[in-house]
Amino acid sequence: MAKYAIRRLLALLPVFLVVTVIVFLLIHLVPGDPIDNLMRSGSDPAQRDALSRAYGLDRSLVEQYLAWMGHLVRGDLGTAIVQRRPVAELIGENIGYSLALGGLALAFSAIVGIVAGVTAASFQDRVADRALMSLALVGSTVPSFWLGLLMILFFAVQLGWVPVSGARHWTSVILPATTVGLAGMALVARVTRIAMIETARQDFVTLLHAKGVSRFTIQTRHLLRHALVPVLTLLSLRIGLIVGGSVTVEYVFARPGLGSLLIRAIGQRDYPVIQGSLLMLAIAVMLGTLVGDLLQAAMDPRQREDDRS
Amino acid sequence: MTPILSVENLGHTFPGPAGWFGARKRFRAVGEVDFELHPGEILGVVGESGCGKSTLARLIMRLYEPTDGTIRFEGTDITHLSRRALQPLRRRFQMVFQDPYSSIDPRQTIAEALTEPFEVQGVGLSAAARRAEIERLLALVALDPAMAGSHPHHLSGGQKQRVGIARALALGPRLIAFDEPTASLDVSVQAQVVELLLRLRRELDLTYLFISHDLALVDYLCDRVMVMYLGRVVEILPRGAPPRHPYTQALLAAAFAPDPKVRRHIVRITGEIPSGYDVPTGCAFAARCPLVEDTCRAIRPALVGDGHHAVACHLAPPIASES
Amino acid sequence: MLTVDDLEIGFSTLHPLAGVDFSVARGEILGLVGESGSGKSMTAMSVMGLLPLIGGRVTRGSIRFEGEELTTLDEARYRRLRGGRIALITQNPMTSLDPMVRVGPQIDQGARLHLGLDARAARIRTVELMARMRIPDAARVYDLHPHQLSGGLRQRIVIAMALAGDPELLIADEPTTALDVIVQAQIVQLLVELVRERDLALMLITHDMGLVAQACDRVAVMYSGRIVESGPVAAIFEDPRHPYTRALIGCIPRPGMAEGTLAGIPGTVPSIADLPSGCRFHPRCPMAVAACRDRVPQTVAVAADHGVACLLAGAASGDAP
Amino acid sequence: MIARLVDRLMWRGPRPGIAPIVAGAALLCLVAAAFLSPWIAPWPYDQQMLAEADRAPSLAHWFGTDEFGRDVLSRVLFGARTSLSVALVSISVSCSLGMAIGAICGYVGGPVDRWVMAAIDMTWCFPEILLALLLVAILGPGSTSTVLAIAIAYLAQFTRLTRSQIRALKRETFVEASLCFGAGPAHILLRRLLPNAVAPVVVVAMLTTGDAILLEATLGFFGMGAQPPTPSWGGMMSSGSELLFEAPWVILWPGAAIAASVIAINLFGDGVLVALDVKKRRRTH
Repeated sequence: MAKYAIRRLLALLPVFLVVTVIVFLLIHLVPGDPIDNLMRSGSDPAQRDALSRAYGLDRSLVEQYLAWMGHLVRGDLGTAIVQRRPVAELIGENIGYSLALGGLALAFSAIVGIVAGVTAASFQDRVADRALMSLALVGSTVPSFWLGLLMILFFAVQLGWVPVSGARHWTSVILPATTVGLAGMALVARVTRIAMIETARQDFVTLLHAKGVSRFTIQTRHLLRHALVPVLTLLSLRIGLIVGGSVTVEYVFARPGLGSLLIRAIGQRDYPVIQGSLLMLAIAVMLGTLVGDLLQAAMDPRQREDDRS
Repeated sequence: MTPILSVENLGHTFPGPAGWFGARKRFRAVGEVDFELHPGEILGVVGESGCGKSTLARLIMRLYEPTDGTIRFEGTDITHLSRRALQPLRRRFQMVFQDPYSSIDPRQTIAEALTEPFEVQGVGLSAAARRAEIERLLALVALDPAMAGSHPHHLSGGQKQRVGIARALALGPRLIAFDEPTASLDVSVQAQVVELLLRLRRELDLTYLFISHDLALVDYLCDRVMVMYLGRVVEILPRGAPPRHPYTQALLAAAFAPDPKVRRHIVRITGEIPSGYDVPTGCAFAARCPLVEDTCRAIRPALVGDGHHAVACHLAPPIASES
Repeated sequence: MLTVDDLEIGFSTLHPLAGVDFSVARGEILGLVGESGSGKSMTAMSVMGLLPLIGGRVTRGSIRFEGEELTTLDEARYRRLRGGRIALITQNPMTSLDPMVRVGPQIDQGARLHLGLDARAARIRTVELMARMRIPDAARVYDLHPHQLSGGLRQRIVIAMALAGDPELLIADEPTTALDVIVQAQIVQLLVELVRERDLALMLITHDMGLVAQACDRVAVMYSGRIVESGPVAAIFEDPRHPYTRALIGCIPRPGMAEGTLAGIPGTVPSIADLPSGCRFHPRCPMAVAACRDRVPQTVAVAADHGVACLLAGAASGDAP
Repeated sequence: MIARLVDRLMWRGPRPGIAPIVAGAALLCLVAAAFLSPWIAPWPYDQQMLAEADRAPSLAHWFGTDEFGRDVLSRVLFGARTSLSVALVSISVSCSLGMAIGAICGYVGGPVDRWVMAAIDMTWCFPEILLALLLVAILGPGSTSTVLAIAIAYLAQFTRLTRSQIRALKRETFVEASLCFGAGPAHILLRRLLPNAVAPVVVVAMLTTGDAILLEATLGFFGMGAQPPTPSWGGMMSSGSELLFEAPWVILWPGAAIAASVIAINLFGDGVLVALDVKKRRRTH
């Protein structure tokens, strides 16, 4: 298992490098002079030269990339143009909020999704199944920003249960986390349900019944365990859904976080901040996928062997 | 008489799963196969799963590229002929597959499946000729001509297999390879198909390579039987001849005779077939052979014998002249 | 020990089984033989009480095990019977084991449920059982996952699993079909030994007349959801009375048979949605008369312990065409 | 790095009944409405009537008016054109490109396949919305960025799906049979493999169109989608969110339009999947 984990981690390195190349190339792909993109217009030539040297823009792309990577591994992500502060500092201030939101949303999707999926599978094709699956359909199709706004209107404005926006009080995370988690929950519920149903048709489940194991034990111990594998695959593949959803929802609820930071930076064309926050979000997706893969391998012995051949 | 098919030292190694720069592990599926097939003959190939019998058929049909040896069809070396050069020859050798359920494209009608060979070969047929051809082929395999318009999922397994046979007959071949054509059919249907194959051979003057795991069936149908184990031929014996190789003997002993008076319950062979990734250096059967000696583990026995009966075993009694 | 009488089962409006009668005694191997679609596996599921799993139910008749009626048994008591006194062996060793659980504990489960053993005792018993199945190095194999084992070993594990609860009746549904010839023989040999050694009753479901000839004491031949003939194995092979049994035996190639003598049976097994009237074999039967289309034949005894469900059974004896 | 794509084909729900038919009819209406919007919209989408700004729904303006006094109903109808065309164009591009790459990779196999697939899998590191934001950062806001972002974001999905279909079909016996007659790669790929692979990919493309509509709307909501004065559902909500408390109907209607169309697409797509599955089962048994 440890060997598998290390192999997985090593396999991630080239991906990480490609991601850094893409993020690095960002300022060069933007139409116009990179210098113009790195500073406010109207600055004097001396400043331009200084910046040009600082970024090594007079050197070749490869050298520039290596220099940029050199800074990156030391935790230097450059300086924000608008706020004139190190990007790393800005990210540090925001990352906690994003982690809290993402983590809660993930937990919400997984727990509620699995419970809903198991319930639906147990009542296959009956009213409870139809109701839950319709709800799941709605959950995965309603635009999250719209839902967020409606929830603000209802829970924050009409009922006044939670703050409208911001992140000053802990209750402020409830609505955003629910909004983000709902889409994930819907997917988890659908996959759990179908995995339970498909597994129940397999020969070894017939044999479990034939051994005299009770239906309840089969459902909760054996089938659920099998259903969790595709659920983990889904969650690790669609971790982007949570990360991406957080970006949107942070913006809707005016919550601090990497997503708000990124969107504001795009609006202000603040490229160092865009680079930094994009990189962090991409890393979050990569790590999420890795954790999902490892959990899957821990559960399913076949998985560990599959990738070796 | 010139053999219709002659195979010399034929071998095939599958590349393992694709790596980043090509294949890594290699899988030895077939090695050092030598035999000749004479016009009008039915040669059976038997062995357990993974013995390379299906691979052998696909090599001869040039569905796989042989890695060693030569294949001669009617005297022509076809081992490495290009697809275009092979195209006209393909009319003369064809194959029928095991799984009738997937051997016809589900989107085709029976008529389309039957005329696909002409289309691929670039034989232009007028509408009337096409209809006549379809009727002729369906009649050959004793199917109702009204079936031409149906899709394969409307047919039973036995009917689909008949369509597969008719399709193989479309271009007028001389040699047909059958890969377990009755393995997924019920015995009552199998018997019909087997009788059909015998009738077709008589009427159309065909030669068969018949692959099966069913010893009794092969014994009924074939003139000679080739026994394979781990990609090698261990014995080629005429119909009804007593087996000499310990593996052939074991296979025969393990087959269930449909007669309660002949009961055999002594299975001396233990274990299962090893993987083709690591073929032993000596005799492939050494690990499971009840008679095994040190020589067997060290040296691979060659296939020796006269034109009728040949055995690859150090310990097999010398072949008495059979005639 | 097990007596099935006039069993009929239903799936919504369809009745894939109707009029299934047979019995198995202690120490006996009964072969339940038939082609695909004859209802063999359905019969096994009925005896195991697992029909609801596939959406069916018993609509008529009785299944008695040691005098106890099973068709009306409540689920909790049935569950104690399943895996305890009646055990099942399934066809495909590749899919019959839970791929995510080590094989040892899968065997343990039966002993723990039905014999009340604790984990340690169950483990010891399981390793012994595995060794009895001639699994080499049983203590090590105990901790392996199914995908690490060959087909033959997996089937031995499935058999061990069935024996874990110390059953009296074993139902084996095509236990060797997915295996190679030599392994098949090994497994059958093992099953026969176990029956003799433990005085079990074995219901062996198969399509292979060869296997029946080699392993069984008595045979019940099924066609389209009915038992058409049953009797001692020697009688069935030497003096088959039902035209279907005779045709089936004629389909098997034997050494020394001349070309063109393999008969085959014209037509195909009817689908359960569209069953013929009267005797279900009459559209394919070479001897059918008008009455066969109208009357459902009752089982009549033609000899001691030899029953045939054919209207012509009395008239036609072994020398008929 | 991504072990395997969870097959969208697996997500069959309960037996659908008539829902797919209703959903299909709703989709037809939606497309018709988008197409006919210049003729059926009660007001021009850009006609400002500042005197009637922020009016609640009334007989004159069924869906109310926005902060410039523009008719919300008319803008929702015109917005349907933008949203649907962006989604359809981007998914068509993504799907056809993905099918081409996937078919070739699946057919050829080997190292080519591994390298191309690894490159395509890289896109998983950037979830749709991040990819879209990245492109907007490079190309600036507008429909082009949106189309490109959606096309790239779903490319991996279509490639993987087509590839796995082709790989599975390649093992089917009927392909070997065609090879036996001497069929070349063109015949195999175009006559045997692709026709059998197309149906599920097209259904998934349809389902993904729903996701594309959502993504287009999200970008619009950030003010990065179709630029004013072109009406789009997301764009309407972007400006409407500032008046959330005063004029909630401005965001209510476009949001409902998005939700309704995405739900209809999903219901219809699920229905088609079930139908395909039933057909397939009938064929294989």
